[in-house]
Amino acid sequence: MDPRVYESDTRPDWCPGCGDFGVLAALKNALITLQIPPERVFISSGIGCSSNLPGYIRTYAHHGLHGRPLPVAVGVKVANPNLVVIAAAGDGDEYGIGFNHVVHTARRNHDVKLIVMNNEVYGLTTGQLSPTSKKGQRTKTSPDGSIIYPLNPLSTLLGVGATFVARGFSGDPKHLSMLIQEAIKHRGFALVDVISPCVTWHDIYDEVRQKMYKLEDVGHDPSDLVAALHRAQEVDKIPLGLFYRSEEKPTFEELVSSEVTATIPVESVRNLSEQEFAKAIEPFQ
Amino acid sequence: MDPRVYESDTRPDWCPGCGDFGVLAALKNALITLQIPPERVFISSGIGCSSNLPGYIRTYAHHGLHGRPLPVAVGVKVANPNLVVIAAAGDGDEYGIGFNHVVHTARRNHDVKLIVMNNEVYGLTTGQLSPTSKKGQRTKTSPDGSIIYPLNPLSTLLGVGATFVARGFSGDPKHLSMLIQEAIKHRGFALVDVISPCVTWHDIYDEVRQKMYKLEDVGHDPSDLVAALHRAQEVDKIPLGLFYRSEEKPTFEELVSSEVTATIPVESVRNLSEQEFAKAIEPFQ
Amino acid sequence: MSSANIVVETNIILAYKMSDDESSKDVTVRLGAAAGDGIQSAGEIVTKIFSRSGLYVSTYNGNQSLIRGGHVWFHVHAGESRVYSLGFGIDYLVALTQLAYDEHYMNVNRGGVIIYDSSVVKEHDFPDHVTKVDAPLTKIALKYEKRPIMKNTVAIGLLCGLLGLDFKLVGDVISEQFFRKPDVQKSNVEAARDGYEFSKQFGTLKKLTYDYTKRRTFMHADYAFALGAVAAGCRFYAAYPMSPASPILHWMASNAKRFGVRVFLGEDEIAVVNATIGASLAGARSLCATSGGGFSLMQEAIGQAAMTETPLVVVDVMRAGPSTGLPTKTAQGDLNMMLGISHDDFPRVILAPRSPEDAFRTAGRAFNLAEKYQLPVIVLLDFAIGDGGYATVENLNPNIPIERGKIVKEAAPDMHNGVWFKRYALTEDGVSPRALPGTPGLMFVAKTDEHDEFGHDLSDVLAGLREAVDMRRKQFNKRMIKLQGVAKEMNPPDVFGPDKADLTIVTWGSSSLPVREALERLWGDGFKVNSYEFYDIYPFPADVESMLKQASELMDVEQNYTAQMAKLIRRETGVLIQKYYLKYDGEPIYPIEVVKAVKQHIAGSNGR
Amino acid sequence: MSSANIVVETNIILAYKMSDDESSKDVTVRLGAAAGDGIQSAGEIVTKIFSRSGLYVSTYNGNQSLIRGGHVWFHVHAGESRVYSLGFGIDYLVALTQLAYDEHYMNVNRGGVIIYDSSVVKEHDFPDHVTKVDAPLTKIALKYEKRPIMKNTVAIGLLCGLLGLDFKLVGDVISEQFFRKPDVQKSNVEAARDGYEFSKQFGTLKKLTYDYTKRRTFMHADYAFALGAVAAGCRFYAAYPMSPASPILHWMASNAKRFGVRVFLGEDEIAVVNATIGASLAGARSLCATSGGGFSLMQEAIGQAAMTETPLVVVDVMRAGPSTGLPTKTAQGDLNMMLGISHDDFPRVILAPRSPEDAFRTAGRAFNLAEKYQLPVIVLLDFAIGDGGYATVENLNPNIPIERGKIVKEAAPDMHNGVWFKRYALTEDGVSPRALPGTPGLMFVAKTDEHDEFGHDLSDVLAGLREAVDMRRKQFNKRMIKLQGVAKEMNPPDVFGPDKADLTIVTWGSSSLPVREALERLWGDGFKVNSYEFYDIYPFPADVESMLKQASELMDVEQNYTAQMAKLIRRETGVLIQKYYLKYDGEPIYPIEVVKAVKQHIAGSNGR
Ligand SMILES: Cc1ncc(C[n+]2csc(CCOP(=O)(O)OP(=O)(O)O)c2C)c(N)n1
Ligand SMILES: Cc1ncc(C[n+]2csc(CCOP(=O)(O)OP(=O)(O)O)c2C)c(N)n1
Ligand code: SF4
Ligand code: SF4
Ligand SMILES: [Mg+2]
Ligand SMILES: [Mg+2]
Repeated sequence: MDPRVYESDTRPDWCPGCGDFGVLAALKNALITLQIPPERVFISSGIGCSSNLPGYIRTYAHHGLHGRPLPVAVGVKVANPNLVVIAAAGDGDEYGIGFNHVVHTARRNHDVKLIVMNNEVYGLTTGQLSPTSKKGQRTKTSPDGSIIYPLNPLSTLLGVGATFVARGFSGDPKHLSMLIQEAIKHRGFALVDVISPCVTWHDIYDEVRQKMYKLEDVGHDPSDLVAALHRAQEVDKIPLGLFYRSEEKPTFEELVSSEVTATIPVESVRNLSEQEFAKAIEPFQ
Repeated sequence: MDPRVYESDTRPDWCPGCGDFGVLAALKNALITLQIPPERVFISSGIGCSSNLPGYIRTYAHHGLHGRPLPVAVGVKVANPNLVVIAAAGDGDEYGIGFNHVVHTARRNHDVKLIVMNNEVYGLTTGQLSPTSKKGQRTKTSPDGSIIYPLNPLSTLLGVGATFVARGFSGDPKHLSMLIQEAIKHRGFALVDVISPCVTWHDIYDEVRQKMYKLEDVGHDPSDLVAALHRAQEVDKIPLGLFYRSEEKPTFEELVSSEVTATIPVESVRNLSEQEFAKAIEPFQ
Repeated sequence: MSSANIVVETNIILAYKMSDDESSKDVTVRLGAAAGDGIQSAGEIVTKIFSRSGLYVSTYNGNQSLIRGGHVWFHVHAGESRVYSLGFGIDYLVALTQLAYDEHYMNVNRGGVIIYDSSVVKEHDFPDHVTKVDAPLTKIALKYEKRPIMKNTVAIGLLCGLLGLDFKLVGDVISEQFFRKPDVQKSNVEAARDGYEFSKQFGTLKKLTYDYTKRRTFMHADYAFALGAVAAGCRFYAAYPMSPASPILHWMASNAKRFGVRVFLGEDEIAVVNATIGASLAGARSLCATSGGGFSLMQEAIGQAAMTETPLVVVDVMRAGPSTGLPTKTAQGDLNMMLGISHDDFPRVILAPRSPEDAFRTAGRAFNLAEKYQLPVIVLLDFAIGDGGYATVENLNPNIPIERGKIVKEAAPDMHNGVWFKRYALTEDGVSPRALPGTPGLMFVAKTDEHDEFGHDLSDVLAGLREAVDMRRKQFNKRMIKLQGVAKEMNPPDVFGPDKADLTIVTWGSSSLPVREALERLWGDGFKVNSYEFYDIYPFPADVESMLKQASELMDVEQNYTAQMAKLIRRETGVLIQKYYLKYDGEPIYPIEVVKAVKQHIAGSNGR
Repeated sequence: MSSANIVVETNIILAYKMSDDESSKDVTVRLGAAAGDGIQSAGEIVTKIFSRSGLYVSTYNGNQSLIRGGHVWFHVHAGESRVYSLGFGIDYLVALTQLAYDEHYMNVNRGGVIIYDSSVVKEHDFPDHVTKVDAPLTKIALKYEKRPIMKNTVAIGLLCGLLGLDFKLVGDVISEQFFRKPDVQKSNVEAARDGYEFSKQFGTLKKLTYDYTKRRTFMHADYAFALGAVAAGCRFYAAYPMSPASPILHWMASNAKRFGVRVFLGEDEIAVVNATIGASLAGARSLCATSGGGFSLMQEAIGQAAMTETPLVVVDVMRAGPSTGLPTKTAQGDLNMMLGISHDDFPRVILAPRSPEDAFRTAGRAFNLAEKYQLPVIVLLDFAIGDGGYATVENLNPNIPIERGKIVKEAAPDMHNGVWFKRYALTEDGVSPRALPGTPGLMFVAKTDEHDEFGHDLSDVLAGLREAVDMRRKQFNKRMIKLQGVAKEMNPPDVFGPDKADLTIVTWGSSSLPVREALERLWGDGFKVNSYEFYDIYPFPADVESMLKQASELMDVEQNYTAQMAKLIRRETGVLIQKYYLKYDGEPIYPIEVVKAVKQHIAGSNGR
């Protein structure tokens, strides 16, 4: 496959150095590596710096509302299970206003992949506290340092029973591409939390580089839920890699398709036949 | 205290045998046992059979919108920390449409107590699937049995880092009252999930009675998070009692009050003095 | 007419005795009991019996938001020719509880009948010229069951006996209704027969002529809309339960397999509408439904669909608000919301079917409009015709024309080299061809930010630059111009009654039905009145102004406090309606109320 | 006027040369650069310098939704007497980038000045009769810093020199602005001085008369509203960040401690508004703010506040939509949404301050109305006067009267025996006394279901029973009747200009300001025109109809596509406005556009 098929003529408007460049690169790389043609990819994003991503990679996409990438993605996937459906958005989008969708999409095990560009801040709205902002973090909304405990999305999603939980770093696009590939190959919902620093409002590149390590380097077993939880709750160090994966649960789309007469494709629109119709109104007589 | 102070002249309109009667009784008992005068209690509920509770116990209360008991409760508590603020609602309210509020209220450790009357069904709207409905459960929305995995609110909240997580049973109001008392005494957010069967749409009394056991009877240590998680994930048995408690984190209200000049009571409304005002407009000159 | 000033004191006008014409071609039955007594099921049995006797029906469900206790009632209006609404008064009252007697006895017509069991219900103030049928309903029921749950079956038998209906049909319908409970199937039929036998002691009471060869179809607008949607190719349905929209969900869930509908139960209404938009983008004809409170939550996403130009059909089955309000009661209070959905201006279509039949037809139209013009279409139903009222439907035509609008199936050859698809191409009619994901070479971003023809942002680096400002204006115009196309498809109100009249009632949606019955009565009384029934609401149909100005005098009848339709009419045409009959207490409009309002008005006073 | 038909092709009318009167008492400055160049800060410095020179200011921030790059500009209009809007054309253009030159050079007035650095910017088509100031801005900046970030400081010095301002003041303001960065404080002052010195070589250019003893206050409406709210006793503020409402949050967060405001950052706008309602119930004067998209999410809860009769003040700082739209651009597109918030009818108040000064005054009024009438009050600001535009404010009076309405502080003695408080007592004015949680003996349930006087449900066991239906109607009336009280406090539009005129411009909110400057120009040109400035929008003020009917001819000026205010006027008064100047491209209305529209109109053609 020509690696240029994903190129867009629109240049990212991110600040120079923004972590999201790394995510974009990793995503492109993952899709090309997996040899997925671009027309089979659907990216659903929200509102935020990170959510501007769709225009920079040439696939089908929806650049929608703050917090709602997942429900749109779910609708797309349920309607057309042949598509590779990816939701890509910020920590405000997914861990703040839209987190309930994350929980329920994970619980139902929809076959969509969620990439969260987590910069611990609301980038686009000029740097206010996000749900993952650390205690003590100074922003316009916390001039004396935040008093609020951050959300731990990974341990929460493990508590939910999500079937794939990983964390990457935009500063290591190769590793991130590998995680995204695994996520796409996973049968079911996958969360790839990406530490994607905001160089303008909350530059944590150095901190991350100091604290990070790879789970695969320490022999972490991604089928061990308790170990995954412990890793997810580390604060002094930042583990990267695949925390947890389980492929036991069928996906929502598999289950719903088995329910529905698969002979009627979702995009085919046709009238009911006279017989079908007559049968349908029978109970009303 | 006269135990009748909480009596209401409005009779519950729940179906005879509904689990929610037990919750009401346990709540009254807990408040009376703790000798809290009714005017100090604020109950915030949503919409559902369970959320009709406020009118049946004479306290200050808000019977609001489906899914929103917690944000209202948080507003009340932040404004007047002297009140005992309780949110009481259904599994649809709190684990479905309103679950994001649960996650974030827990994460910020607001000092409000959440009692969820979990009947694994949408009672008031005539028995559709709720987020805690079991796979295979037959309802009007799942005529052939549900294909959807239920949410485990306890393990999720443990993943969030909630500081108090318990489960009661409306069939054992004495035990439930004890849990509610502990929740009220707890410094911070507390979830009391209550199995409160819906005798009309999904009567699970017998099943619960067969499968339940008390955590205190098996020597569970509520300070052990991993043990709590394991207990929360049991499916063959139904553990009741206090899963987890930690009092290390200060509450949001403590933190925010320390931020605000405490000498200005929230309900006192007065103008700024000339000096205060002059100082306030200085930056704009 | 400042909204602060319209305070309309309606009276509950139920007490009347007027149907003393025993030969009239219609009959009204009211069954009253407590929740949990099975009155809904009893009402359905009666409705079915009538429908299989060749009668036209229209029913109303006076239910409450509780599962057991309280007081619920079921009203059936049946006629040899078309009936529309609740009819006049009660011909047959079946009062199973004291409350049922107390609440309804005074509304029984001269020549009517009250069926009750004096072992349970104490009669008082028994109306003159009404036949008293004190029947041992409980005693008979206890013959078959330990609990007297079966007493409504006995009452049905008795009622059908008095009405002179064939017992075979009664037995058949009861058997059918209980076919899932074989243990009680037979005993219920027996109990009904006992009631039927008991009726024989009464002389001639009001009866109709029956035609057992006709088997009419009846349904409420929720089912009719769902059926119409599926018949028009609906392949995705999403919902979060909410009365009175839930029957659509239940029907879809039960029929999903058969018709290939993917049913998605969202975690909230926001997920529901966004998933519907996603499915629509993916190419499915997609639908969601809710009631007012859920719709409030959907608003942001409806603006999104308008901006991304994604076809979307949303049904709002209105109930009495505001806020939680009266969840089991009816209203037409959501029109203003639909005119002001979400922030800033965007195109939308608002349709308000008047009846189940209308709802069936509207489903296909809604999809066609949504797909042809790529915008949100809102369908307003309400409890009175939705969950709450069955009506006979005739001539449902499953061959609904399917118009999907401009869809590009294949990319031009030069589209495969790194070019984006011009999803938002500027066109004369404002509609740009769309492509379905999966099609090679036609990639685009559906964009809620203001965008150029390719769907690229105008909101960031380009914002405010002269070219971007110009494109912004063009895209805004393009979106709004689509309404001109829609407007050509909007129907003016239907005129019910004579073309010329002394008084014209302006009404919309389901309120049209009680108005029809009122008009028929008024014509009989010699009044020259007609009505304009609005069902295509927005974009406001053309030529309405001249219709309104031709009318001698106008009176607005609708079910909300501020006369929302009248305000829209004034906004769009300048015509000020000065007479109103507004009802906002949650109860259905009774035809007699409209009759009285018209008579009072014609007598010179204000009919409110 | 069907909404489908209003398609207004506005032109971007920026290119004009008219201010060739060098002695005019005002001046306009436009600074243009890329995001990240510090143009906002430079604009603030210039604004401050003018304000401390005794001038009145009005500014506009032509920014973009991005952090670095693109093109952003800052416009300052300053005058010896009151200025309202952007003024006419550009007297001084500072073009730091090529794009800044390209976008703005053609709008520089005759007699104006273009400051640029030819080492960075290539001039072309240089306008006649404009002074060319090619200055080595970059070179000077590089003297002090390795990156040329300081070049706008140099430009400010240069600009102030040309304007004949005292350098001491310039230096002071720059020092202040950089007081948090002591390392660059001194060098910035030096750089400015170099620019100032460079200016000396140019002859007399347009200057004003300065009064350095006056230190005027300037702020935008977001800050002014926040300040007014706190001055009126606001004790709780909740928000979720959203441009252009975020400055309210930032100000509150920075000032929370000092003024005892509890600031709550919600997980979404639904949490925000519900928490605000909770805090209000608990007795705090409570506020939240957002922009259109966030407001869409708040709608359900606003219906709730109306139903529970909980005081609530919500600010919507409007931006250009629909949907995500143009987040950094201005519009007045949310009026329709406010007229139709959520489902079914409930009382609400809509206020639309015209300026920061107005916003300050409105804050106290909004709380008073919300508490006196126990209902939601919506305040509409917009980007143009909110986040986007500073203006001089005078005579802010912190002694805002505080009217909390009916609050019961103590229970009657008989209230302590198991009785609920009659929270929803039926009263003549519709307002029932409320009690604050914590007060012994006054317990009640704030109820979104329809309820009786005690707040008990009418929606379940009682629904549909005659007494309950009656109480439902009474409670509905009670809620709506409150609007009659509010209506008495609503102000009719202010008339700007002569009482009698050949043409009256109807406008509202912030659009009033460019209209004022247009009118002043038109008067100078001999036109007899005035304007009606609406700021109390709903309940619609009384007597407007007669005002409108007195006007010779009406022209509507507002910033949305469908002429929402004109539609409201027609809905409420029947008056059809037939001339429009509607702008919906996100850019502010320039006074010259209104001047042209009026002239075209008076010359006979349609001014759109
Ligand atoms: C309903 C709604 N509320 C608020 C906003 C304003 N808003 C835009 S982006 C954003 C947050 C962005 O933060 P995040 O999701 O973390 O993305 P980032 O910019 O950091 O990549 C917010 C609050 C919005 N667009 N819609
Ligand atoms: C926004 C909104 N959506 C839907 C509803 C309809 N509704 C009322 S109660 C309810 C669910 C009730 O279930 P649950 O919360 O579990 O309470 P239960 O009745 O089982 O006690 C729903 C969906 C509503 N009132 N508001
Ligand atoms: S503000 Fe932060 S998140 Fe946004 S583009 Fe710049 S660096 Fe990236
Ligand atoms: S329907 Fe179920 S939850 Fe509701 S009152 Fe009856 S038993 Fe309780
Ligand atoms: Mg972020
Ligand atoms: Mg439930």
